[in-house]
Amino acid sequence: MMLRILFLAPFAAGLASLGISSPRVRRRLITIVSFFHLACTLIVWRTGFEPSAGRWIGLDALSMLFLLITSVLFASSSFATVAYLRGHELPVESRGRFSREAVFTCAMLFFLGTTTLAILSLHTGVFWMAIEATTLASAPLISYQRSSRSLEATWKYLLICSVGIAIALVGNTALAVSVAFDPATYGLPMTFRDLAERAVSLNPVWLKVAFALILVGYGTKMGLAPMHTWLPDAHSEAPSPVSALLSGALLNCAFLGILRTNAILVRAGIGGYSNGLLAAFGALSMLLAGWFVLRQADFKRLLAYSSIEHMGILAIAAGAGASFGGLLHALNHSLTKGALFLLAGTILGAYHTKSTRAVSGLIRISPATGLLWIAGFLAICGVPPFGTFVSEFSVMAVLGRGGRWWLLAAFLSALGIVFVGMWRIVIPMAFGRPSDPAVCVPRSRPIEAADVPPLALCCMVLLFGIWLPSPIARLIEHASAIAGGL
Amino acid sequence: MIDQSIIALLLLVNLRMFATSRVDSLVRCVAAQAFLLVCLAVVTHEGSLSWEAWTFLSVTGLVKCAALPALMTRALRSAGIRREVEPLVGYRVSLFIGLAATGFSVWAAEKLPMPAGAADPLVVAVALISMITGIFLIVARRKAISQAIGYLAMENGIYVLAPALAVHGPLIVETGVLLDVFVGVFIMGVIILHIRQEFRHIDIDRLSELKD
Amino acid sequence: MIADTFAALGGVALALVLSPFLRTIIDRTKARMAGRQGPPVLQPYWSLARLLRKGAVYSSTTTWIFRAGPVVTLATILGALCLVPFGGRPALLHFEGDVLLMAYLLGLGRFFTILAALDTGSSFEGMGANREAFFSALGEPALLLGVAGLGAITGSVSLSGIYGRIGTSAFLGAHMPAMIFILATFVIVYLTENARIPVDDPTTHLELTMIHEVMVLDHCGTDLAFIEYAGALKLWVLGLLITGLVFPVHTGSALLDACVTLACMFVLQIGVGLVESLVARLKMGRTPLLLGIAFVMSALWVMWVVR
Amino acid sequence: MAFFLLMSLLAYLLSGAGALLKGRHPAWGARIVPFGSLAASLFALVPVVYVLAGGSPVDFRASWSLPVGSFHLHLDQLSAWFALPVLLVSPIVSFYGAGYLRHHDRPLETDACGFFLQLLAGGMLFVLLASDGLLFLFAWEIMSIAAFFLVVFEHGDDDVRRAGWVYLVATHLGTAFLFAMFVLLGGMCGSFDFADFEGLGGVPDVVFILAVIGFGAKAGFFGLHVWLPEAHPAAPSHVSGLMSGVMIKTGIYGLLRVMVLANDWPAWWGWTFIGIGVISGVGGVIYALVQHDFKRLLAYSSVENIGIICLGIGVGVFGIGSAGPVARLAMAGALLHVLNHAVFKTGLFLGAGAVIQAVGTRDLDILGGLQKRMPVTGLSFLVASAAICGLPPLNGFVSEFLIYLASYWSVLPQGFPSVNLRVGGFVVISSLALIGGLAAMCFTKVYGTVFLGEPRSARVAGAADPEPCMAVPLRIVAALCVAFGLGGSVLMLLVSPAAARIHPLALAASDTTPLRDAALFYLNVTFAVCALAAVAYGLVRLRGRLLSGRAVRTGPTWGCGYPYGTPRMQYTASSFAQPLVVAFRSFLRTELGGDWPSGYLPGPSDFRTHTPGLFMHRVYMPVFAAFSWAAGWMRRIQHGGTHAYVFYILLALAAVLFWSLL
Repeated sequence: MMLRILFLAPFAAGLASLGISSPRVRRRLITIVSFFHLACTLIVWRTGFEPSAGRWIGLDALSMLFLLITSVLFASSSFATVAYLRGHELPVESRGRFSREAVFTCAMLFFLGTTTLAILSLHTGVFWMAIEATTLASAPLISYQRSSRSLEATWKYLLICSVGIAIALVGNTALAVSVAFDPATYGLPMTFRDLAERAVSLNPVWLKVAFALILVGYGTKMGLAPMHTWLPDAHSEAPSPVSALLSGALLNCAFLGILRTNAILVRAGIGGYSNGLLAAFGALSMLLAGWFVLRQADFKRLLAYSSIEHMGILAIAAGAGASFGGLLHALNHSLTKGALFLLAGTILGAYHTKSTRAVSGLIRISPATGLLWIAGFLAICGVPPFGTFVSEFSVMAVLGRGGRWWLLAAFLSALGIVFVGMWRIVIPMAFGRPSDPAVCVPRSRPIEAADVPPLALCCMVLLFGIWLPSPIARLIEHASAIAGGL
Repeated sequence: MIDQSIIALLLLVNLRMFATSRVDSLVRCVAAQAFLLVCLAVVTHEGSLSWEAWTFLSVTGLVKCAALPALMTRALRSAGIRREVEPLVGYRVSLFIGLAATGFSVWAAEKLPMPAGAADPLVVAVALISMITGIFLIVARRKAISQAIGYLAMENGIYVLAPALAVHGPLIVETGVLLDVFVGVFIMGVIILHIRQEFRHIDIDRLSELKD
Repeated sequence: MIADTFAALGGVALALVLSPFLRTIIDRTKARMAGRQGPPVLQPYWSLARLLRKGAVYSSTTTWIFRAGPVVTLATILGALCLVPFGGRPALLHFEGDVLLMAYLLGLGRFFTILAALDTGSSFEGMGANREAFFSALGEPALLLGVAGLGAITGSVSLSGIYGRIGTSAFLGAHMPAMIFILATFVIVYLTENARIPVDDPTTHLELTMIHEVMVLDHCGTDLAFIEYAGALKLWVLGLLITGLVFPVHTGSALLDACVTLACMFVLQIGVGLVESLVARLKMGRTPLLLGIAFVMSALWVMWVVR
Repeated sequence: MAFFLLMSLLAYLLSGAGALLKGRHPAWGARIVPFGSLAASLFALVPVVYVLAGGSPVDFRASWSLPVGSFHLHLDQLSAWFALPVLLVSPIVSFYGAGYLRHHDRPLETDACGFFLQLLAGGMLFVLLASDGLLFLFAWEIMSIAAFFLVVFEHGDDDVRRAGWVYLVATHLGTAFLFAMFVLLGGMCGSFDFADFEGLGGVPDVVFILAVIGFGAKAGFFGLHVWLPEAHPAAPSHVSGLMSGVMIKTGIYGLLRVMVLANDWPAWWGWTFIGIGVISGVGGVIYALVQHDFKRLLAYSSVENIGIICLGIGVGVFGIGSAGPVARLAMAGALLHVLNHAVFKTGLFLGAGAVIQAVGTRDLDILGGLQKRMPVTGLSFLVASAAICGLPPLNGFVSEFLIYLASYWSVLPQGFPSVNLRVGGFVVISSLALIGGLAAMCFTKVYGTVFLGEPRSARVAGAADPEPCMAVPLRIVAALCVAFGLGGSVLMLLVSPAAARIHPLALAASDTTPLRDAALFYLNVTFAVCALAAVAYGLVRLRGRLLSGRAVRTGPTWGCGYPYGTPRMQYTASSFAQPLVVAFRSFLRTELGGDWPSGYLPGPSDFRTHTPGLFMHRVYMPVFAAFSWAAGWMRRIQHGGTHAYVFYILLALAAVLFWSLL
C-alpha cells in the first residue's frame, strides 16, 4: 500500500496540478509532494521492507537505497524549483490551467512518479516502461525555456535516449528468450529476482546478448561513453534544479537496471563477461569525460561531464565487484552533484552566464555560495573529508585486491585529468575579484536561503566521509549483496 | 502461406523506406509497416487469440497505423515542411545498405539459437530489418521528422520481435510499452513543432549549436 | 698528552709570531725575480703596528656588520689555527670531524667579510664580494674532498689523525697518484683562498679586477690591521695543510719536526712568490675553470683509493 | 598518552572552528588561534617527549564506521621526531600570523586563514600519527587542501590564483601515486593497517618508486618541485614558513615510513636518494641564486635543503648494510636537518614577511639598507641566514656536521667493503661542499641586498621593525637557531632513538653509541665556538681601547675616486648572481632582456634577467600544452550532430555484440 502511494501520489498530484489555476498553489504543490514523498520513504525505510518473490513492484535493499537518494534529491531541489519558477516568471497567459507552467509542474511530479516506479519495479518490462516514462516526463522539463538551445537539447535527449531504451527493450526480449530454452524455467515471470534465482538454467548465449543490449541501452540513459552524447547538452540547458535531478536521480535509475541484470549474469556464472564489459565502459567513460573536462568553457557542461565520469566509476565498481564502494559512491555522487547543480543555478542567477571565463570572485560576491561551490568540487574530486573519498578509495581497494592494475591506472589517471581540468576552472571562478560589479552585486548577507539545500547535501556527504551511520551502512551492505548477485 | 507473403511485403516496404525521397511517403511506409507487422503477429500466433489479445492488437494497430502517422502528417503540414527527405547518404547507397542489412538479418536469424515454439526465422529476420531500417533513418536522414519516423520504425521491429521469438509479456506491460511509444512520438511531434517555430527549419544537421 | 698540548701551543705561538713574515718572503722572492731589492724583512710588522695606531673613518652607510667583519674574520682564523696540526703533532683541539669545523670557520669568516663588503653599498665592493663568494663556493668542495681523500688513505677523519699518520709510504705506495692529485688540489686552493695569482692579484691597482683587496677597501686603521693579520694567519694555516703532505716525515722529536715544517713553509712561500713572478693572472671568466680543474683533481683519488 | 594526542588534535580543530565562528569578538579571534595552537603543542609535546626520551610508542585504536580502514593512531620514535618541528613551529607561526594579518581588510577571510592554519598544523600532526592507509591519506589530503586555501589567501592577485592551481594539481597528482601505493600494499596485505604492512615481508620496488614520486611531490624533489616556487611567494609569509619549514617534511616522513617496511634496502635505493639529493641540492641552490623574488628564492632554497636531507638518507641506506657508525650518523643528520631546516626556514620566511609588510614588495633588486631601519628583523634574518649556510655555531652546522661525518666515515678503508658506500660518501661530500658554498653565496646575496647598503628605492625609507607579536617570534626563532647550534650534543642524543628506528625490518636496530660519540665530538665544537666568541669579544674591546683616544669619523663610502655614486649604482641581487649565471648558462638558460644602450649617446636603458624554472617550462608546460591540444582535438567527438551520436550508439552496440558472440 505504502509503495503504491509512493508512486501514485505524484501522478495524482501531477494530474491535479494541470487543473490548478493559481501559480502559487501549484508551486507549493511541488514542495509538498516532494516532502510527502520523502516522509513516505523514511516511513517505509523505518517499517522495514520485505522483498517478496514474484512481485512486479517491490522494495528490496537496493531499491530502498536508490529511493532514498531520489527522494532526498527531490525534496532538496524542490525549493530551488519553486525559486526558479518564481525567478523566471512567464507571461500571465502561460501561468493558468494547462499552461506551460502547469505542464512543467505536472511533468516534474510525473518525473518523480516515474522515477519512483522505475526504482520500485522488479519486473524487467515494468522497469523498461518506467525508464522510458522518465525520459518522456523529463523532456518537457528540459525544454521549459523554449529557447533554441533548450529545444535542441530536448530533441537530442529525447531521440538518443529513446533509441537507447529501444535497444534495451530488445535486450529485455533477449532476456525473455533465454528463459524459453529450459523447461524448468519456461514461463518464468520476468522479474529480476526470479531470473537471478534460476540464472543457472538460462541460455548463456541469449543472456550475453541480452546483457550487451541492456548495457548499451540503459547505458545510454545512464550516460556511459560513447552513448553519453545527450547528457552534456541536456544537463547544461535544463533549469538547474532539473539538472540536479537528472544527474542525481535519473542516471542512477538506469544504472539500477544494469546492476540488476549484471547480478543475473553473475549468478549464471558468466559474470566475468559482464564485469569485463562494465569495467571497459566505465574506464572509457572516465577517460573520455576527463578529456572533455580539460578545456570546458561552460560550468554546467563541466558538471555534466563530471557525471559521466562518476557513472564510469559506478560501472567500474560494478564490474570489479566493488558493489559496496560503488553503491556508497552512487549515494555520495548524487548528493554532491545535486548540491553542485543547485549552486550552479544560484551562480547562473547571479552572473547571468554559464561561461566559466565570465564568472570570477564568487567567494566575494556571495561567500556561502562560493565556499559551497569549492566544497562541492572538493567532494566531487574525492578529496577527504568528504564521503566520495571513502567510496572511491574502497573501489580502488577492491581493484587492488583483484590485481586489476590497468584498470586502477586508468581510474587514477582519469581522476587526475578531471582534477586538473576542474580546478583550472573552479579556482578562477571562486576566487579573484568579482568580474563585473555592474552585473553582479555582492550579497548583503553571507548566506541566502538558496544556499541551504546545497549546504544540507554537502553536510551529508561530509558526514558520510567521517562517519557512516550504521543504518545506511547496513542498507548499503544489503544492497551490495543483491547487486553482487549473492 | 499468408505469413510468407506478409514477410515479402514487409521486406518491400522496408526497402522502400531506404530508398524513398519523400517524407510523406515515409510516413505512409511506416504506417504500412505497422499494419503488416500487426497482421504478422496475428498470423504467426499459435492457437486462438483471447479477446484481450484481440483488443490489444487492434489498439496497437490503431495507434501505429493511424494515430501516429496522422499526428506526423499533421506536424508535417502545420510546420510547412518541404517534402524532400534530404539524405546524408544518397538513395542508391541507402538501397544497397538496405540490401546488406537484409542479408545480415537473415543470416543472424538463422544463426541464433531459437527457443522451442519460436516462429519462422524469417519473421525474426524481418523484425531485425525493421529495426535496422529505423536506426538507419535516424543516422542518415537530415530532418527531425524522418528521425521520429525512424524511431517509430525501430519500435515496430522490436514490437514484432517478441512474438517472433515466442516471448509473451504480460498484457499490462505490453500496454505500457505501447503507451510509452505513443507518448514518445507525440512529444517528439510537439518538440518538432516548437523547433519549427524557433528555428524556421527542422534540419537536425543544423541543430548543432550545442557542442564542445 | 700534556707534552702534545705544549707542542701544539708552541705551534700556535709560532704562527702568531711568524705569520706576517710569510708576506715578506713572497714579496722578496718576487722582488728578486724582478731584480729589485724588496721590502725590509720586518715590513709587515711595521705596517701592522702603524695601522693599529691610526684612527678610523666609517662610512655612514655601514652598520654594525661592517665593524663585526674584521673581528669575526680574525677570530675564526684563530680558531682554525687551533685545529690544524703543526709538524705532524696533534693540534690544540682535535676530534673526529674537526676538518669540518675548520672549513666552516673559514666559511664563517668569509661570510662576514662578504657582508661587511656589501654593507658599504659600494658597487666595487659588491663586485669583489660576489667573486669571492662564487670562487670560494667552487674551492670549498676541492678542499673538503681532498681531505676526504687523505682520510681514505690514512683511515682517519680528523686532521690531526691524518697528518699524524701520513708517512712517506703514502707517496711510495699504490696511492702515489692520489696523493699527488690531492697535493695539486691543495696548492690551487691555497692560491685561491689567499687571493694570490693566478686567481687574484694582491698588488693590482684597478678595483675592477680585484677580488679580496676590493672587499676591504673601506676598512682602515685597526680593522685593516685585523684583516691583514688574519690574511697572514690564513697563509700560515692553509700552508700547514700542504707542508704536512710535502714532507710527511715524523722524526719523533717535536723540535725537529717543527723546524722541518718551518723550512717547508719557507719553501712554500718562495714557491708562491715564484708562481706570482712567472705566471700571469687568469682572466676573470677563466677562474671557475681553474677551480673546476682543482675539483676534478681532488676527486680523482677515488680511482686509486676506492677499489 | 593517547589522551594527550587526541586533545591536541581536538585543540587544533576547536581553535580553528572557534576562529571561524567567533561571532562579534574580533579581539577574541586574533587570540584564539595562537593560544589554541600553543595549547595543542603543549598537549602533544607530552607524549612526543615521552617517546623520544625512551618511552614505549603510543598506540590508539578506535572503531570507525567506514568500509575500509581503521582509526589507528600510532606515535613511535620516527613520528615523534617529525612531530617536533610541527609542534615547535606552529605556535610561533600562528602568533606571528595574528600580527601579520591584523590589518587585513577582509575579516572573514582572515578568520578563514586562521581556521585553515589550524587545519594545516593539525593535519600535519594527524599525518604523522595516522597508522592506517586510509587514515593517512585522509590526513594527508586535509593537510594539502588546508595549505591550498592558505596559498590562495590573497586571491585577488592573478599570480596567486595560478600558484594555487599549480600547487593543488601538483599535490593532488602526487597523492594519486600514494593512492596507487597504498592500494598496492593493501591489495597484497588485505588490510590497510601499517602494523599489518609489516607482516608483508618486504615491499616491492614499485611501491618504493610510487612512494618516491608521491612523497617527492610533497617534499619538493627537484623535478617535482614546481609548486614550491609558485606557492611560497603566493602564500602569506607565516604560511610559507609553515609549509616550507614543516609541511614538505611530511614527504620525507612518508618515504621513511615506507622504507622501514622493507626487509632490506637494495643499493639502488641509496643511489636514488643520492641522485635526488645531488640534483635537488645543487639545482635548488643554483636556482635560488638567480631569483629576484625574495620568497621564490627561499622556496628554491627549501628544495636545496630537501636535497641535503636526501643525501643524508642516501648515505644512511648504504651504511645500513655495513657495520660501523655510518648509517646511524647519516640518518641522525638527515633527521636533525629536518628539525633545523624547519627552524631557520621559518625564521627566514618570517623575516621576509616582516620586510614585505614594511616595504610592500618582494623584489630584491629594489630593497636595501633595511638593517638600520629594522634592526630586530635584520639580526634574526642574519642568524637564520648563517644557520642555513651551515655555519657554526648555529643549528644548520649540527646536521651538516653529522652528514659530513658519516660521509667521511664511509670513505674510510677499514671495515667497509661496500664500494657503493664509499663512492656514495665521496659523492655526498663533494656535493654537500658545493651546496654549502653556493648557499653561502645565495644568502650573502639576500642579506646583503635586502638589509645592507643604501636603499635602492624610496619605498624602503619608511620601513620599521614590526610590532612585538611579530618581532618576538622572530627573536625566538633566532634564539632557537643559536640554542640548537650550541646544544648540538643534546640534539644528537635526542635524535638517536628516532635514527635507530630507521632500519630495514629484517635488521634489528643497532646501538646508539655512534651518536653518543658524535655528541662528545660536538662538545668540542661548542667549546671552541664559545672560546672564539670570547676571543672576538676581546678583539672588540681591544679595538675599542685602541680607538678610544683617536679620531673616529664617519663619511661617505669610498667610491674609488668616483664622486657621483647613487644608491641605484649598488650591486643588485641580479648582478651578484651574474658570474653564476654565466658559468651555468647552459643549465639555467637565463633570458636576458631590456633596452641595451646603443649608439654614441645612448639614452636611458635597462637590463633584465629572468630565469624560468627548468621543469616548469621545459617539461610540464609542454606536456600540459600537448594534453590541452589533444583535448581540443578530442572535442570533435561531441560536434553536435545527432546523427553521429546515434551512430556512436550503433558502433558501441556492434562492438559489444561482436564481443559477446565471439
